[in-house]
Amino acid sequence: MAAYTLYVLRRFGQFVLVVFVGINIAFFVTHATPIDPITAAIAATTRFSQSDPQAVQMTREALRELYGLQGSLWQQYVAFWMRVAVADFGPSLSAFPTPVSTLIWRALPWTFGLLSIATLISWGLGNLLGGLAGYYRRNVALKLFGVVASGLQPIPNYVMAFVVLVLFGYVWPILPITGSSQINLPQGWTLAYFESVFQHALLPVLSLVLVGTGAWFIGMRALVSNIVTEDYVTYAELGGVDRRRILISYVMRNALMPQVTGLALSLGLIFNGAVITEVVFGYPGLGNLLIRAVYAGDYSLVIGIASMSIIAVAFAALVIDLVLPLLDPRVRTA
Amino acid sequence: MSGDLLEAGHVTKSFAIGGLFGRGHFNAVDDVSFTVQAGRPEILAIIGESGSGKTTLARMILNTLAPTSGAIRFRGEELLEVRGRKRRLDFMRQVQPILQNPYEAFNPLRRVDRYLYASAVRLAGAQSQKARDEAVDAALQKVGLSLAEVKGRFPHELSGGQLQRTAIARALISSPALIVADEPVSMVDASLRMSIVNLFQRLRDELQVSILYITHDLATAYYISDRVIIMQKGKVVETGPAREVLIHPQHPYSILLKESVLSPDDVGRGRLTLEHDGEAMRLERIVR
Amino acid sequence: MHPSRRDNGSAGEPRPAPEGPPALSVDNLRAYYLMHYFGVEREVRAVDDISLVVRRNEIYGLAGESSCGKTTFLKTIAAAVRPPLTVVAGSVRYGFLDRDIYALSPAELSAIRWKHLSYITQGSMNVLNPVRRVRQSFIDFAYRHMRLHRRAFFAAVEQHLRRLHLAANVLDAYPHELSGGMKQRVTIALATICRPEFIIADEPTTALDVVVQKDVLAMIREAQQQIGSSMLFVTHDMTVHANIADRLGIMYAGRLVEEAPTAEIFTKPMHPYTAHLVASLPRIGEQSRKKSLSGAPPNLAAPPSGCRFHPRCPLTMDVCREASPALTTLAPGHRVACYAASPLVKPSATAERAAVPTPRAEPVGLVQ
Amino acid sequence: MFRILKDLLRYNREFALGAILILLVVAMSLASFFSPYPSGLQYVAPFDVPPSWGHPFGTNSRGQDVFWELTFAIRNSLLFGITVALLSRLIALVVGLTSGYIGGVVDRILMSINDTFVVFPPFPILVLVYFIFKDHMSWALLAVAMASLGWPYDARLIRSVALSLRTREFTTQSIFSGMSTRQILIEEHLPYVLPIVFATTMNNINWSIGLEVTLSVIGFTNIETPTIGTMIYWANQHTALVAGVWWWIAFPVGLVIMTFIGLYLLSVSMNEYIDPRSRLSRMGGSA
Repeated sequence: MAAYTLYVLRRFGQFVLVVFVGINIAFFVTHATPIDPITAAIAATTRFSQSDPQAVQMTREALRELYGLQGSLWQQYVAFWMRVAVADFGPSLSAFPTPVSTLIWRALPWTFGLLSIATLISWGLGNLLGGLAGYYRRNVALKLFGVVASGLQPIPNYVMAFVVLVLFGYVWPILPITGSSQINLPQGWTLAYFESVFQHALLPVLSLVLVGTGAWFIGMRALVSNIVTEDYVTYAELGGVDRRRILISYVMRNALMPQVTGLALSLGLIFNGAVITEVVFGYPGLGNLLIRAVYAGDYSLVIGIASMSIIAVAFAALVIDLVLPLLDPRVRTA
Repeated sequence: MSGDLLEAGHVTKSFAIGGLFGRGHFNAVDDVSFTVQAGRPEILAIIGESGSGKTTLARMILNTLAPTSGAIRFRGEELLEVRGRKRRLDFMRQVQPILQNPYEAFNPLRRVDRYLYASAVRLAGAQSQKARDEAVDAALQKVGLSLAEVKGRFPHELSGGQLQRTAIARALISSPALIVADEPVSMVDASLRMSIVNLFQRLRDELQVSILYITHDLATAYYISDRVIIMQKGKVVETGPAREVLIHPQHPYSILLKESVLSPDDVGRGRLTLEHDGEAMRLERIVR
Repeated sequence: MHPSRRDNGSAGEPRPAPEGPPALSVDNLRAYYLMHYFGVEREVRAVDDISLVVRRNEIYGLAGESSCGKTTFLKTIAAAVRPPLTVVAGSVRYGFLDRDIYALSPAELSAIRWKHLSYITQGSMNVLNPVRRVRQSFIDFAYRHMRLHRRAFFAAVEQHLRRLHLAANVLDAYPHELSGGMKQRVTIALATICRPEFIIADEPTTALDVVVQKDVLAMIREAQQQIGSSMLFVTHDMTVHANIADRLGIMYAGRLVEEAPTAEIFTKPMHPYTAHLVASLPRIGEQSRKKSLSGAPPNLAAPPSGCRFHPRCPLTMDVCREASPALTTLAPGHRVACYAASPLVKPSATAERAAVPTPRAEPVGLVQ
Repeated sequence: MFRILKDLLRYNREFALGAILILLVVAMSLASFFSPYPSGLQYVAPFDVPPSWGHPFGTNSRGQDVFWELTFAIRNSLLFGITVALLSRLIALVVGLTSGYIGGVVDRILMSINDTFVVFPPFPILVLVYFIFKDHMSWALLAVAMASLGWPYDARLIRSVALSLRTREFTTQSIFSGMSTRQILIEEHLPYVLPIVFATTMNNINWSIGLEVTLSVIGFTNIETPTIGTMIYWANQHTALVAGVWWWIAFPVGLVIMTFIGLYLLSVSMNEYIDPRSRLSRMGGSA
């Protein structure tokens, strides 16, 4: 188990590196540019009204403190890290005085729910059908599915979400196309509320699954068609081992590890797809919050979401990577 | 300059091991020393099973891998000091490899003759088209081929034996003093094998080339080599004249190795019996 | 229970004549690879008209160089044919079956696998599922045939392992925890646990080190004797054949060119190709110069006319270029396909033809 | 190279279909040079005319002919995708090849950086960039930002190929034939790396066009430059679907989906073609 501890440490080091580089990017994109966010913010608020220069100056000072933009670049850098470390990005400007972190925590469960359900479905479905398609190469239904999946897979999330929205919103309006639940329904542990949440989640999940399944399906099919030529599969077939047993314990089981690794590597893209889909369907997750923050010129909120996104995705990838070795006896005992 | 063509002094190479988890070190080659004299061409066989470190040793002699400690000297010059394009080319002029798998030794997407011409130009200094053709053809003639047979061919258009002989011809273009052949016949078919092995003898006798013949096969080693080195787990366990060592091995491992070799002369004698004290050994090997 | 055999070699002592049908008889088998890649169509005649018989209780060795069709031949007799490989003609009959193996339904085929017909294969390093313990492999392969309860089944497995001098704790190991030789031993135990009538062994020792190889060969021999099965043993290594095979068939370019008791192949080879293979074997203690053969094995997509060996043969005659020689019995148990070996050898009709009955119960070779 | 294309066109249905789709898309973008209207100009055509002979794809609520506007849009989108793909290929090739050939510590450091970039979600970062630059956000800046996020997956792929090529025996043969490192990389190894680079380029163009569409539709790019994304943006601004001007949305979306599928098919068929097993069989190697 000492080896596993060492692995955990190394993998954790990678996580720290991701967070470090990510936060640095966020910092330098915002600080090392000639554009001053405060001037921009003031320009936005004073666009439509004449303002007292003194008031503007006071606002300027207040914003400077609020955004942590006092002192030298180095002091700002340290201040920035302090904020990230305690996940406190100050109050949001657009929803003043609600802290940015509160807004993020409120949105995060929606994003997490949408992303994890859609990923579980598309990963599971794609791998299951892809595995079957790789093993039963002549099955017509599976072949057909492959063609459809290949056609859907390269379409970007936004376009797919948009097409789904048009189809179910305008052409055949049977499902709610925006929000996370019926607006007037009180939140709570009621059946009606859950039903509404379920209905509202259907289209975003559907559009994510339509795009996501294809990639896993194709990857798994290719993987399985390689695995079926492995000696241990050929040998089991020669040995008359039960076909279903071969499919499950020999073929699928050995394809599992690369596909889980693939999941960890694709988390960034999956997250991307989820937030974009949220934007289309007005789903109250991080994506939507981010867009609204941009429209409202809410500096702290934008930085907070960008930073927390990086950390959240890196953390999820870390968790998957730490579970991975437990699936493989070769690394487990090595 | 000393009289040694090649001198390996206390050469050790250690590798880090461990994949996803952990790290450790093991010595692939462990304190190996030997010399090959200049002016007295010989075939020196380095014999070992998989994991004996023989291939690692070959790579260090070819200067594609640096030893962790110890030194390898070629004509008195330490290989670590062979740096820079010019000195490397000088070294390659004199030391050439023969690789294991003739089908892998040439890029399948490229014509075979390109390697011959490159050697003629870069190593043998042939400038004109005519000089190049002559140098290449001369080398091919030495291995029983001709330029006409090889020119413009892709690797898949030649047989394994032809490819291996082409590879040997390429190595000969710069008239090297030493050839390092790593398992040169293990992937060659039985009916072609002896033509390659016999060729090595001719290279030694007629072209005065010394050959390091790296192999796991004691029978061919006995057939062609003058001296042998037997390696086990990175260490040299026995060395000496081929006849002496292979007929009367002294070290327990050499004895075991020799006794394990199957012989065609045993046909019908029923010598293939199981040693029933082998059980202990099998149990021990269950878990590494 | 099958009778256990007394000797290992085939030469010298006469053995009791085999009773009943042979363990395997292959008649005029042809199997081709029919391929088209990006518009290039090719027909590779990897197995071209092979007839042979494996007797009960014997190890029949099949020798040949790379891509001479020996692995394809194994696939065909194991009914493991998959496109582009296609069986074009011929029959494969086992002693334990009343029909051609290609007449079986997939379910029937699955029912005989491992119980009657098992395999020890080339990729010894990788035939065991890396994510399953050895114990589970035994369940997957053998449990359904043994008709025992779990507990009794494992008792039987452990007893079998003990007979083959393996410790029972290998059952709890994963394949990667075993050394190469150990894996091959486990595979042998796995292949013999159901006491199959016929075992197909494809280069089972090629990937092993010298020291381990001998031990593994001895184990194969011992297991085969213990359970009294018949075996087709394929390897390119003539010295291995010398030590394990009772009879030996030599393949060249998709055809069987010679067949005889092993000792006779080594002492009195009749086909020039066999003669070369035997003569070129290096031996420790011998440094006399070995001759080499010119040329290279032919490309099976475009084999030479007539006898496929003629372009490399030192004894080529005109007839060799025109028609391929039939495999002819020239001495008891000794078949050769070479005009130079004897005037008795006649051309075989190369085109498709009615099956020529092959001698099924030849007298056992009596070799001086 | 020419023969490869011919072979692929003749014997690979996916490649042929992909090539046809992409040819159509390219023809469409080239048509922009013959447009009767200058790019982006408004009020040059009647409003909201459904598809007809005069206006095959109809006209929109900004007084533009959808067909000719689309030719500019697809041209700009393609150019953008190609720019990002080329830039990120440059990074991927440099990182992948260096890592693969040099190995050791350099490899470990580069792959560590690579694995870091792999998990970054590009969208929030690009939005952050837009948020800071706002009106200063240019086409080129966006391309650079996206290129610096779009390389790591492919760098890893190229590295693994480079790594395996380095240990191939023919590499040793080339070294000892006296070939220079540059010669070995370019003449011996590039033929193996190039098809992979081609396949990933197609995928990367897809990725960048998709992301550009996404950002544009939200309005986070320069919305005055016609691209597929900004076309949809303006259509949304004029609530085209509610107004029943479906052709304003349907044609851009249809065209961009055609592009995605076409590029994807090219990439897939190329992947199949470079599979060494099928390549060797094609060359008539041993069975």
